[in-house]
Formats: sequence, C-alpha cells, structure tokens
Amino acid sequence: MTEKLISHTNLDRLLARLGERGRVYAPARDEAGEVALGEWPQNEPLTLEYGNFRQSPKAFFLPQNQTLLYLQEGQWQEPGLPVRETFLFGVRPCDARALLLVDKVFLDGDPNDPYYTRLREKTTVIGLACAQTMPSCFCTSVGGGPGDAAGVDVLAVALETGLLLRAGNAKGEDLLSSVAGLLAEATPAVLQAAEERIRDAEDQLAPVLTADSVRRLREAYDSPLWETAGQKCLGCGTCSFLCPTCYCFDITDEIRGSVGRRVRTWDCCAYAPFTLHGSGHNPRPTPKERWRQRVMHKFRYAVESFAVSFCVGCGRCIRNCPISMDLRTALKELGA
Amino acid sequence: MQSEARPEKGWEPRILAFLCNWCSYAGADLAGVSRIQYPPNLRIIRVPCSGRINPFFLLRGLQNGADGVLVSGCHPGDCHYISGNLAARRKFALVQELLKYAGIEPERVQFTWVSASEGGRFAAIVEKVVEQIQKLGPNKKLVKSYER
Amino acid sequence: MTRNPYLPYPARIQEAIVENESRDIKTYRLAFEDSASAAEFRHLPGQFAELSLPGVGEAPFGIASAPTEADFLLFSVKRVGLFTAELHSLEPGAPIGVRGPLGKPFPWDRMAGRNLVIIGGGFAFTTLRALIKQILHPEHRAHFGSLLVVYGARTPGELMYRNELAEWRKRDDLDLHLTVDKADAGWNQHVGVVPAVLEELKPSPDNTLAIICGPPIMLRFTLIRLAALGFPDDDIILSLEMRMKCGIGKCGRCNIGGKYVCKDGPVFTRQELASLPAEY
Amino acid sequence: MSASHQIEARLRETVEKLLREKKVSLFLGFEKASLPFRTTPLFLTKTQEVERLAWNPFCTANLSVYLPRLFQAPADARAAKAAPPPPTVGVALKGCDARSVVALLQERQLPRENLVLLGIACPGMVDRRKAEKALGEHEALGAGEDGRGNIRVVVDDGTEITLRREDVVADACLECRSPAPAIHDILLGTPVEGKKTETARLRTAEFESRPLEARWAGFQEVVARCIRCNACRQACPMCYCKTCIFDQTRPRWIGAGTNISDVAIYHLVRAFHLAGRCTECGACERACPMGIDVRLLGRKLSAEVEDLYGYRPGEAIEATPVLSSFAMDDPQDFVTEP
Repeated sequence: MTEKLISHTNLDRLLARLGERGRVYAPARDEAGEVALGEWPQNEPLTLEYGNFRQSPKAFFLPQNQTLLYLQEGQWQEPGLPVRETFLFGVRPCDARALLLVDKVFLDGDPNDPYYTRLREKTTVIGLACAQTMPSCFCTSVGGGPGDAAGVDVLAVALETGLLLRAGNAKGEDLLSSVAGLLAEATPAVLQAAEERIRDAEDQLAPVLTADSVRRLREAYDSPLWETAGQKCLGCGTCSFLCPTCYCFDITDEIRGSVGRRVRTWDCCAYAPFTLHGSGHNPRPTPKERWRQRVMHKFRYAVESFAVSFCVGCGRCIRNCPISMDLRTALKELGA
Repeated sequence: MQSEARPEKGWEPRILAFLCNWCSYAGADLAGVSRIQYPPNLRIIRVPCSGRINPFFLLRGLQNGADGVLVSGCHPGDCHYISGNLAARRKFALVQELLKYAGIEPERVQFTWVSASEGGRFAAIVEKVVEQIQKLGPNKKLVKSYER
Repeated sequence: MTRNPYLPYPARIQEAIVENESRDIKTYRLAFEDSASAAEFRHLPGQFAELSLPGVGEAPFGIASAPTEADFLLFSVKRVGLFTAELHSLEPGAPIGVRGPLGKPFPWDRMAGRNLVIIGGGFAFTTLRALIKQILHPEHRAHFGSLLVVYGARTPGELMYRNELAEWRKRDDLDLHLTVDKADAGWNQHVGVVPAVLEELKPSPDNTLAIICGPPIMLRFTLIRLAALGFPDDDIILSLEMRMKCGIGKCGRCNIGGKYVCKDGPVFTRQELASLPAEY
Repeated sequence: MSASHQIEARLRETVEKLLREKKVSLFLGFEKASLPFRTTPLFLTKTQEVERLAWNPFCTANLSVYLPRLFQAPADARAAKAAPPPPTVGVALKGCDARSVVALLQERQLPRENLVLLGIACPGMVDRRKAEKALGEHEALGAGEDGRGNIRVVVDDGTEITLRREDVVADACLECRSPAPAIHDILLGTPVEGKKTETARLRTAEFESRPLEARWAGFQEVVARCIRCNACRQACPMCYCKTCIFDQTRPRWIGAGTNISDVAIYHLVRAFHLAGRCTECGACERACPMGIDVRLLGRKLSAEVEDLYGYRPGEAIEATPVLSSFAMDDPQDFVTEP
C-alpha cells in the first residue's frame, strides 16, 4: 500500500495531469453556494472544507437518465458510446463505500449491468477523509468511518503540510505511480497526523443502534411503529433520490415518429405506483408498507442477500427529509 | 435575442390548432368551402369545446415540435355548452402570462373566437398567427429532442 | 462479449388466437426473426420473458409454450393495461421484441419420479400449459408418476387452450378436472371454486408435488386446502406475479424481502415464501 | 419566557382537553425533531402524551397536507362500507396552513364537521437552511426562541449565537400577507400584521422586470437543478389528486427523467394546476432537497389571479374557486383578433 504526501500547491498540478487523461470533477461552490463536485477547472477555487455534497456521486455511475437502447426504423440499437475516463476527487468515504454496495447488484450480479460496469471501470475515485462530521452522520455505526478507504481507489487526508494520499487498490497504486513526480515521501509524522485527523472525526460520531438488525427487524415486521411513521411520511422521493445506495429504477420508452429510446430513470419505493400491478392490485398499498420496505431493504433484506446493510450512514435522508423523519430514531424505536 | 433571430432557411412554422366542434371548426370548414386562401401551416385537432383544452395540451404540442399553438372557440355567449368558453377564457388568460414570465414568447400560444359563419375571420387570424410565429422563428425552448 | 441483457431479440407475431369469450385473452405465437436468436433463446417451463413494443415499453409474461414445441413461443396475454392493450391491437406480421428467458423454471429435476398435482386458476394457467406439454412429451412422460390437473375459471367460456384441454381429457395418463364458478347449459364438469374441487378429489401428498398458479384469492384458499391434505410446504410450488421492469434483478420493483421475483422466482416453494413478507 | 413557550403551554392544555373530552380522536401537531431548527409532525391520540407537543419557531410543516388522506374513503365499495366512520381531527394551523384548509374545504376535500381547527398566530417560521447558512462554519447543537422572538443557538464550541428572526424566516413568511389564521375554532396567540402586497410581490416584480431571455435563463436555473423527486408535489396540501397527471402511464404525458424539456413542462404544469389554488405556504420550496426556487412561477400566477379576478385562494369557504367560475365580462385583451 503506497502512501505519499502531496503539497497543496501540487494538488492543482495533479488534477491538471489527470485532466490530460479525462474529465476531472472536484469540489467547489456551485451557483447555489453549495459545495458540489463540478467539472474542474472551474471559476470557483477548489475547496477541501465541506461536510458532504448535497447529492451523492451515484449519478456518475447510475445517471438519472440512462439511454439503454435507441430505436431507429424499428430496430433497437445499443448506444455503444465510448465512455471517457473520469476522475472524481473529494468523494467522502461513506459515498465511496456506497459504490461497493451498489457494485454487488450491478457489477457482481448475474448478469452484470453493462452500463454501470462501463462507467464504473472508467471512473477513478479519489476519496477525501472527513475532518469534521455533521450531526446527521453515523458511518461508524454501519461499518464505515471518516477515514475508511474501502470504496476508494485513493484516499486523501488533508493536513496542514499537504495531503496524504493512500492507494486503496491496484487502480490507486497505478494512479499514484503515474504522478510520482508530484509526490513526496510520507514521513512518520505525516502518517501520525493523518491518523489523528481521522480519529478526531471518529470521536465526534455518536453510535446508532444497528447491531443484529436482521433479527430485530424480522421480529418488528408487524410493529405498530411502521404505521406511526407511515402516517407522517409524505411519500416523496427525497430520501432515496439522495441516498448513495438507493438504486431502484424505472424503464420507459420515449418515442416520436420512428425515432426513440428506451430510458432508465431513477425510481423510488416510496411512490405508490412503484409496485402497482396492471390489475390495480398493489402489494404495498399505503405509506406504511412503503416506508417499511425502505428500512427493511437497507437493514434486513440487503443483509440477508449480501451480508451487509445497504446504508453507509451519510445522513442525507435525515438532513433532507421535508418533515424531519430520522432513520436513526426509527431504528432505535424498532429496536433494530 | 433569439426571438428576433432571423428565421432559419427553408423553415416553415408548424402550428397546432385546437378548434371547437361547434363554431371554429365549422368556421375553418367554411373558409375552405368558400375558397378563402390562408397559410397551410395549421395541423387541426377538433375538440368538443374550447373548455376541453387543458393548458397541458398546448405545452405538449410545443414539446412535440409545434412552433405555435392556436386555440379557437365560440364567441363568448355563443358556446354550445353555454359557458365552456368562458371557463376556458380564465385559464387561457393565465397561460400566456405564465409563459411570458417563464421567458417563453407568449405569441407561441394564441387564443381566439371564431363562429361558424366567420370563414374570413378564421383565415385572417391564421394569417396573423403564422406571420407572428414566422417572426419568432422555430420553437427551441420547450421542444424535446429524440435524436441520438 | 456477453449479450446486453437489456437488448430484446427481434421476433414477429405469427398468429394471434382469441382464447376466451370475453375476448380479452389472446395467445400470441411468436417466431424469432433470425435463427441465431432462436438458437440462443433456450427456456424451461415456468420461465418468463419481457415482451417489448417500441415506444410502449416492456412487460413480463410467462412463456406458455414448452421447449419441445419447436421454433415458436406462445404467450397468452390478458388485456389489462397500457402494454397489453397495445399488444392486443397488433396483427400477425407485427414486429415485437422478446427479452429472456428470465427467472427460475419449475424444478424439473425435483419433479422426476414424483406424482404431480397441477392446479391453475383463470388466466394464470399459461406457464402450467408449458409444463404439462413438456411432461406429456413422449420422451418425458415416463419420468413422472401420476398427473392430476385441476383448472378453474369463472365460466366455461373463460377457459383457455380449449382444444388442448379436449385432447388431454382423452388421455389416460392425465387426470384433468375442469371447474367453473358459473356453469352454462352444456357444462358437465365441476362447478365451484378450485379448493372445493381439491376437497372432493383429495389428492394424496405421498411422493407428490403440488404446483399452483392462480389469482391471489385462489392461492390463499388452495394453500389452506393443500395443508389440510397433508402437503408439506416444501412440496408446494407456486409461481408469483409481481410488477417487474428489468427482469434481471436490478431495478428493485419486484423485490420481496431479500428476493427478487424476477431472478430468484417467479417459481418458489411455499417454504421459501414463508420466510418472505407477504407483499405480493 | 418566550412567546412560543407560552403558546406551547396553552396548546398542550387545549389539546389535552380536546382529547379528554373526546372532541377529537386525533390531533395533528408538531414535536421536537432530532436535529436543531426542526420539528416533525406528531399524530397525537393519547392525553398522556400531550407533553410531546411542541410549538416553537421551527414548526414549518403545513399539516393540512395530511387531512385529505385521513378522510379518503377506500376506492373499493365493499371496503368503503366496512371502513370505520371518519375520525374527528384537531389540527394546529398557522395562517398559511389555515388558508390551505379553507381551500381544501372550498374544493370539498374535507368534512368541516369532523375538524377542530386550532389556529395559532404565527410570527414567521425559521427556514433551517437559512439558519444553518447564517451560522457559517459553526454547527448548531440546539436552538430556541428568546424573549424578543429571535433565535438563540448553542453551537459546537459551546457558545451562544443569536440570529435575528427576520434574517432566517422562510421566504414564504417574508411574503406572508395573512399570518392570522383565516379560519379557526380556537385561536392561540396574538396575530402579527401581515406584509404589504408590494412587499410580498418584490421578487415577482424583480423577475418580471428582466428581459425575456433573462427570464428564460432564470427559469432554466430551476429546471437544471431539479431532480424530479416529487418532494414539492408531495409536500403540497393542494396536490391531493388520486393519480397525478405525471404518474399516469396511459398516456404518459411527460418523460420520467430529467430531460430539460420534461422538467420545464413539469414546473409549468404544476404551477398551472395550482393557479388560483396555491395558498402560498411555501411547503414546496422548503421540501425541495435541491434548494430550488420552486415557487418562482406560482408567485406570478397568484398575483395574476388576484389582479385579473380579485381572488385569493383560501380566504372564504363559500367562495367558488376562481378557475371553476367565470364572468361574462372577464378581461380578454389577450385574445387574438384579425
């Protein structure tokens, strides 16, 4: 595992070098004043000071509109467009970990999803460890951490002297060796400072009850608490559209004359039409069942299928719920 | 400004027209039967009443490539269903304002009244609408692209 | 390079047969446009496919033909929604896409050497037809014990595959029982719901598998009846209906518990279903 | 003691009595949420839980959004027959929320006799995003109201920061012309004065003064950021349609994704469907996870309806909704003449 130091001045050079190989996205303030991943270089300066992005980077891998097939003169054609090499700098460890989870469905599933696979292969993720957490964060309760390198190709830890870059896998090793000229040795002092940074952030996080969630949720299937929460849930898609691991989608055809396309768009289990049969029967007819599905899918069904919960503790659903429902409270009340 | 841009070469506006069955469609028919010349840019959809028109239809028309939409019903007071056109009038008044406010040329959607006996008026209105939309150029703002 | 799982095989409608008196169920015979597609598409009874109409979309349907039936596929489609209405409007010769085969088939290997009780209700009989055809194939029939088929519909006019039912009735290696909720003048078979017929027939659970497809209400009472007859949960096999989109375990629509009906089903044993929430 | 504290105490007493005397079987109110600057809706049925009820500057949700659901009869005739009688519901309403209830009553969506409307005079509710922004680098640990109605925040380093209320109240509150609940069976608190029409229309006037192409660009900012999550629709009390036109599949009116034409049409049509019905509570823009100015078009239509027809939604139960009525002499200078 290669560990190197890059000076703050050399960081721009690193991004420029990557820019020669493909598109680079890095954090800067967007037009709404929020820090977001934007195509680099941009007018706004690069920033390393942010909690997390409003949206998770999942759209880079599962675009909100993905053309699966084109229709021309009655024939379906694969898009077959070449995908450009893409580098994402500044992805938080929770969001990177989410990629590993979505991989289980789209990359490792049989069959794998060719669209996701292509984007995933062509994208390099450079994570940035968290120095400061938000009150909605709970990554350490779901197997991650502010310095977790599980889903990144390279993990960066911002320090006073520069950034510690740590290769997370072979792709990361290659990347670091390709820009070796910009890097310096990581001294023991640097490594120690990075450890302290991460430990500081870890210490800020309050634990959330998730242990043994499968058994507890199985027992809680008929709990009246679903009804209580379902009464409040507006059935909007905010939580799942912003969730880095929510991957459900719809497929629709769009056509005018003989030209058209088959498009995949994000969908959400909180919507009533999601499971509505053609016959009018709906297996999850009210917000109660739909909210239960969301929680169960993350903390029970995913564990049953993949031995890991599909929540990375990023807290977006908590921060953005229009009526301030808190997943953590729900888990606690349900005894999960 | 786009609205003042010169129309593209060889381009002819396509205008979608919703005409009520009882007055305006008959008026258009009369214009035809009377051999009154008017521009051939219209694609006519006959509807029972101008009150049937949901503003969504107009937007869908623009989305699907119409450069303009014309809605025509019976004159106020003459509606076959007594007041369908009056209810429609309130909606239509808002549609133009809404489009204008959102930065879409309000002339792209037009409303008028034509009776069954007004073949000449129908032709004159079509002429005016086509001329206005010709000046605006192709609708590029709301049209949805299906091309690769 | 493996085939893009979202890309349908091009096919064409050869024939459309009206199946019932209400004329809202039609069986479509589809033929692939090219022999390569036909060679690649290898299914087993119980599997389904996504039919694909440009501009309309896709919808999943059980494959009603047996693999032994040669180079065509049968799909029986009831007109209920957007896609099926569009399909019903098509004439022979119309192009259509077929994506599949998808899902798990009936457990062919487990069925060998066993007696079989096949129970179908209404329009869900489609994949059971495929199964029965496959079993009755001269090369296969000897591998199975007795074969009891119970098939119910609202009225005699709503029973599908009537020519085949008539043929099957003549056979002595298949015990066919038809039942209707409401008889008409010419009806000389059972009247009443499927569970009541089972009650009457009392099939033995010994060395027997029960295979059921039908509407939820029929399933519910049939399962109660089978349990009373002593069928263990693991010997009851069901095929589920669920809203689906991708058919390959990605889109999440048909997710029930840890399972995807499209990928892990649609065929399940009752025992497998017992561990899932009843959200179907 | 802050004003909201006093109201909170009276609210709890009142609701306790309503439940105890069985005047209502369910009360919709607010309770504290897990994060600062927020509350979450509370469906209260037990008198002993009345202490959970909160009233503070963070009671932003428009609870009337839940009312149509509570009175919706099952679609299936047999289920409808077997259904329990409709509940009697008490609900806490700010000025804007009360207007929504009136509009819902105008549209025959609620049985008035089953409602106990508890109006609360509202001095404007805090927009959590504004408050979070105002704190800059600091993270809030807790927040409340001080004696002057300003917002006192305890931040991560343990210090206290006071935010001026008018700096952090929601945009809709800055434009609120009728903070006093128009309809109520019980009223708590002393209503403050509403904003002047000109004040309420400042943003609309500014946008309108831009040239056409600049307005298109402004509208495109909304379109470009929208992720079509439907939060605006779901948070809106007036969006009670059983099947939304955007959810229909036969025909599918617009594409499901974020194609810019589809998104533009979504916002235009949604604005239009709320023309003459929107009570300007601002629930849509507070619900928007992308921080879009969701009410951009709606504000204009409200002003237009008022100017053309002298109508404001949610003022009088007996008034006919403006687009369901007409007058022979309605203005028609927009009509094309030869």
